[in-house]
Amino acid sequence: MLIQAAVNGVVLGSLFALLAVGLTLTYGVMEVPNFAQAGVITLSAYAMLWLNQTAACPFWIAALGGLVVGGVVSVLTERIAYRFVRTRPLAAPVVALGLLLILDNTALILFGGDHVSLSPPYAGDVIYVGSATVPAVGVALIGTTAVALLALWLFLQRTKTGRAIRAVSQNAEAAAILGIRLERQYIVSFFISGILAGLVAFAYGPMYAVYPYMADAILLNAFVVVVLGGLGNVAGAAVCGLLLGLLESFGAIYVSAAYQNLFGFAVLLLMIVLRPAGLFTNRSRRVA
Amino acid sequence: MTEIGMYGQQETRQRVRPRPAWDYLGIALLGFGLWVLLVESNSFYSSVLATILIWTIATSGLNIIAGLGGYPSLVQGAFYGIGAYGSALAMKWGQPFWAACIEAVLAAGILGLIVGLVFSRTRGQYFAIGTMFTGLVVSLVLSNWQSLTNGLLGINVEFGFGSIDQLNVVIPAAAAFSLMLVRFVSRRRLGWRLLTILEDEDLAEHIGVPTARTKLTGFVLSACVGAVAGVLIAQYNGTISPDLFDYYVGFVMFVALSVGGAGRVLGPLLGSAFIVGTPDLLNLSSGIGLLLAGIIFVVVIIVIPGGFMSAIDAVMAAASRSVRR
Amino acid sequence: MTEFLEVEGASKTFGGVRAVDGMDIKLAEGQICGLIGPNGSGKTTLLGLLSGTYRPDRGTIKLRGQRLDGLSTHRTVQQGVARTFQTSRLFFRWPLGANLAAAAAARLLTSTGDDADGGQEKLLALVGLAGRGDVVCSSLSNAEQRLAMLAVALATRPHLLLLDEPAVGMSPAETAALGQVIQRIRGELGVTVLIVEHNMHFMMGLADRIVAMNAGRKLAEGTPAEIRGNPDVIAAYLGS
Amino acid sequence: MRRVSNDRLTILAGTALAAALLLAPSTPSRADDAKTVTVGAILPITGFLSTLGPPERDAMQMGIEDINKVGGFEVGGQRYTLKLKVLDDESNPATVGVTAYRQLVDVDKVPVLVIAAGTRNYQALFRRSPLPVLNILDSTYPSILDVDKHVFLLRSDTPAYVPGAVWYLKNVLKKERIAFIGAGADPYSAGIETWVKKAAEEYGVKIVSVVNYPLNTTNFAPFIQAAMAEKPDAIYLGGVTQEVLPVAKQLFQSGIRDLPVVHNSGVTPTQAKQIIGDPLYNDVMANNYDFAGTLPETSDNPATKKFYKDFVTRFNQYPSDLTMWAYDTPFVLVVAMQKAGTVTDRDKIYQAMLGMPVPANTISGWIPADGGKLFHDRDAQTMSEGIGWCSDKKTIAPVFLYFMDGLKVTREKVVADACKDH
Repeated sequence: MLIQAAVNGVVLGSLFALLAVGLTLTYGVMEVPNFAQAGVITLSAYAMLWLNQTAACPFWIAALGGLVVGGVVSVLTERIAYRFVRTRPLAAPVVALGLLLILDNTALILFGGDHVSLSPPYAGDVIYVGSATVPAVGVALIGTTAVALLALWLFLQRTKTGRAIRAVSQNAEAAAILGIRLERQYIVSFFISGILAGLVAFAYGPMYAVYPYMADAILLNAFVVVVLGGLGNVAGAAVCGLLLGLLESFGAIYVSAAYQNLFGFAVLLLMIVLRPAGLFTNRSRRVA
Repeated sequence: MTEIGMYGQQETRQRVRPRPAWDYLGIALLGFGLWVLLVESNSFYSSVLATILIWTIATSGLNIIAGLGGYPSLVQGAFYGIGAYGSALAMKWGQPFWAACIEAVLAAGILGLIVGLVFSRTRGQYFAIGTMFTGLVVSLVLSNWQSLTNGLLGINVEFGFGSIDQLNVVIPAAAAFSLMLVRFVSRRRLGWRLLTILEDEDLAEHIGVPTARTKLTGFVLSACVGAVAGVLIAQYNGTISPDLFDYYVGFVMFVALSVGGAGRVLGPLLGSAFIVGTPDLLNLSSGIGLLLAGIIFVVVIIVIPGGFMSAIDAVMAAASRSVRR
Repeated sequence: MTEFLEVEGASKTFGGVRAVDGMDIKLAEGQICGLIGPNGSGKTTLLGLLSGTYRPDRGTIKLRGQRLDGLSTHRTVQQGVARTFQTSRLFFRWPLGANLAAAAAARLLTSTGDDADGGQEKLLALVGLAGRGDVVCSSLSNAEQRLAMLAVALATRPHLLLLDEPAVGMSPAETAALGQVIQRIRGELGVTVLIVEHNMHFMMGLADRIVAMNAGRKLAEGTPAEIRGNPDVIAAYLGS
Repeated sequence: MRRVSNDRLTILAGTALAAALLLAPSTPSRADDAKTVTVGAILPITGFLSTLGPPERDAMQMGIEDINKVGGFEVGGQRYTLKLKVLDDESNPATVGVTAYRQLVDVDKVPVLVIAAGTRNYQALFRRSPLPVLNILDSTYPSILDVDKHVFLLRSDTPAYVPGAVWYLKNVLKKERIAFIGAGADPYSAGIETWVKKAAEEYGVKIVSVVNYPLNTTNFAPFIQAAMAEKPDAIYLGGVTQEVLPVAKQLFQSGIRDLPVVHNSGVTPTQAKQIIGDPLYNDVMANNYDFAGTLPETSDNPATKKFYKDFVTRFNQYPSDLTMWAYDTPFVLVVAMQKAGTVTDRDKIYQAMLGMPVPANTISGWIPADGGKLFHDRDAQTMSEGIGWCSDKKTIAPVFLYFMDGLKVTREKVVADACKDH
């Protein structure tokens, strides 16, 4: 039972890490709690579904199409709404939830409310880890997250744009003074966050089903990770994502499955009270 | 330049001398007018109006801590839910109706006290996120505590009033009273202190305002008024389920307040009428209804941060200027 | 007879840095005392301890025999301590009159708004802002905003007034005017004033006593003349 | 300059705006056309019960069209035709359903209300404005019939089909150790769980584990593992299609492929393909057994066979048992109104319904109660059927027919090779 719980935890943890990293990017750069990310995931998943079933593209092409849609929709949210509340941190969370309302219900109107399954070719396979079993879609999720985290880390450390984004998230004014064009960094970071949302759709879609509010619950869980990991701290988010996944899966098996995501929220509430700036924060960002 | 208003509204807000009590008369007249509307129109429109009025009460409660105090609480939906479930369960366990109401409001007040204490040190965005997750935890407990709340199926509520007509009087009266309460609080010491906290909490502390105690009082008051709305929705619908008090509801109430005009007496009424009324009146499916609400909300928050009431102010100020010229 | 203000062994550390390290200060009622020292000597932190903005890690602060060191900020204000800030802080969206009304009523039981005894006009005249009550603070000039902060602090009817670099960004003429305002505050209201300030010329002409600090400790104390000639103070300022 | 105090003007403007906002769209409520009787129905068109609402709406529409085709029906010397008005409760009776109830019952004044889920949520409203209520879906335990005396159930209640599934597991599939997985908070699943336990006790089958997961769970791995820890030889899944299929899929994905998976959700091949996904659904459904009402396709009544063909051609959806009950609903209403001699007096129609016979051209194959009455104490009953899966034809086929008399299985018939002649 122990291995199974650990395996479940790694799968769940990878999901949270992948989600949290996307959120952290936008939170770090623009101090925006980007709840609308759940809507981006939903629309990206529906794009994959439409390409795969209606337009009958092979699964991998459909997946790529979904990633691009995710990126574009995410940039759109910044261009039409977040841009205007950059100087108003109090308005940001409510605008984010407003955007979530818009994106989720657009999906509901365009594609209807039915649960439809996104099935990759490996949907039915199983991998055995000792006595524990892992569905192939779970392994795909772990793989996707590993690749995404590595790519993101390389991008942020090695490339010029990556360093510019990190500079902006450290101190936007200083970065501007150094000649970094802020607008461009906001667009790039939202585009990347949109790609990450597409990856979540690609990896999480097949596990349950695609429906308009599919990502709301897991996004709220992931938000716990964003706060735990320290706002704007990518490494922190990845590690905490894994930790929360393990905590929830062990909690589910050994304590009570009904209140599985309650453990995460309890930890979050504790965090906000005790250390408003998070565990791993590299600077105590005083949120207005 | 720090953000000087809660939503960055730049316009100045005149602190005028307190006026005689005709404000309350105006609101009482408004309440009477709404009662006539409630009783006269056919049952579908009166059910929409009743929901609007009950939402006005809950949003008016929120107006105390969010409108006056500038604290963006997204947990009002949970207090609303505790009022409903508290009164329904108390009656199920044999309490008389009026006792059940008081117990429900007290329970919400106590939760408000706890949440207020827990979040006393957090501000702004963290307060919003913290209260949102608190609302999430409460809605999770409501839908999963199978033995107590019967889970997602919800529970039926005994009718505590003498008759439907009695309830139809209480709802608009309570709505008018909740608007008056905000006007009353805004001109008492509690209101002033909340307003100083809205403007600049640190400075308020340094001129002697006991900010922690003031915020807590405002929060508990908001919770109790929210619970009153909960009791009424339970009585009106006759049945309640966790979906009525989903964490989302706290956010939509905050939307209604912001759209209507936070800190303004009529803000909750206008906001609720708009956010709750429009989808029902145009009987849109909740998908399109919520989409519309989302779009309008984002536009209003960006274009007129002060909400409708500040727009009305601007229009009237312009009108009075042009009249005099 | 108990001293007006007695501070013994006051200390405060921020994240490992010992900003104030065992300071002792005594102030007599009605005195104007200057607090000088190079940047980072702990002047502002000490002011913060007196005003209740921070709580001291160790040491005691007594005002007219009342212990202040354990109190929260607003309770310290209620004991009659008021302060201004380096950057001007007002309720910018409100008119100045409303700021004063809020300050006056914050700790009293009555509701505010009605300026019963015309105190506001007297206060505004005292600080040189007569008739500016209806102006919204955001449209006051920089110097006027600094004077407005002074008026707001006085509106809480303090016994001890703490000024945090009040003359920053003021022209020589405005600085001189400020000096007179402070004299009048001490003279007409009998308020004891402690000023943290760099402008030595301003302080020399104004303060009855001066305390010099360096690295969180008291370097020297005495009349302006004594301090001006004190070698340690000069060394600390010019850097040894 | 003394600005006009804006608060007084704002209050007046606010009042005017609020009044205008509420009065403007008040269209006069539509008086009913004397010749048409509205059949009002609250069905779950969207939300997690969305696999059940649409087929019921479509089948009811077909029933109404067949009645109107022959000139409608005659009551008290006046000819009437029927018109269907369906409101979507979005699988959320307590909030959206309540509003729909008021619209149909108070505003449109329908003589009889047809509902699917949420009977308990309308209890207070039944008392305020009582009328006969026909439920065409909601079989739970404790039964909805005790919610209010005006409620009729136009389908067999849970005890009429669940025990047959356990009997089949023991006597046909020779299984002894059942693991039950279901959503505790869902009354349909809770009802099934109760009767599975009762039947297991009666037939000497062991329930090795009962696992309840919270509603809108998406990751069932921990629950599946908890159930499998007891080494069951059969899995029983409680709940409707939208709950059962994801669990069946994740069972398959966790490598559990040889145990029979039994449920009572009335799944159609099209729904299985959509929810589980193509081509996986054919493998997942292979050892799937669905015990519910009889299927139109397998009925030997010619009218039912015709209904099956018409439904498939018109909606290209596979009609399950609930479509037959929905098709019969207008026929039941017509006979009730004719017997009561009124289309408006709700109480007379209610009394007529209590004693009414089985209407002539219904297709569900109602088994009459004593005296030829349709309702056995307000519950109309049909034969029940066990349905298996034919992997080669990727569709469903009947494997077992039965009728429950208490806990005794009667008129049982095991279909030897179901997929052959299908």
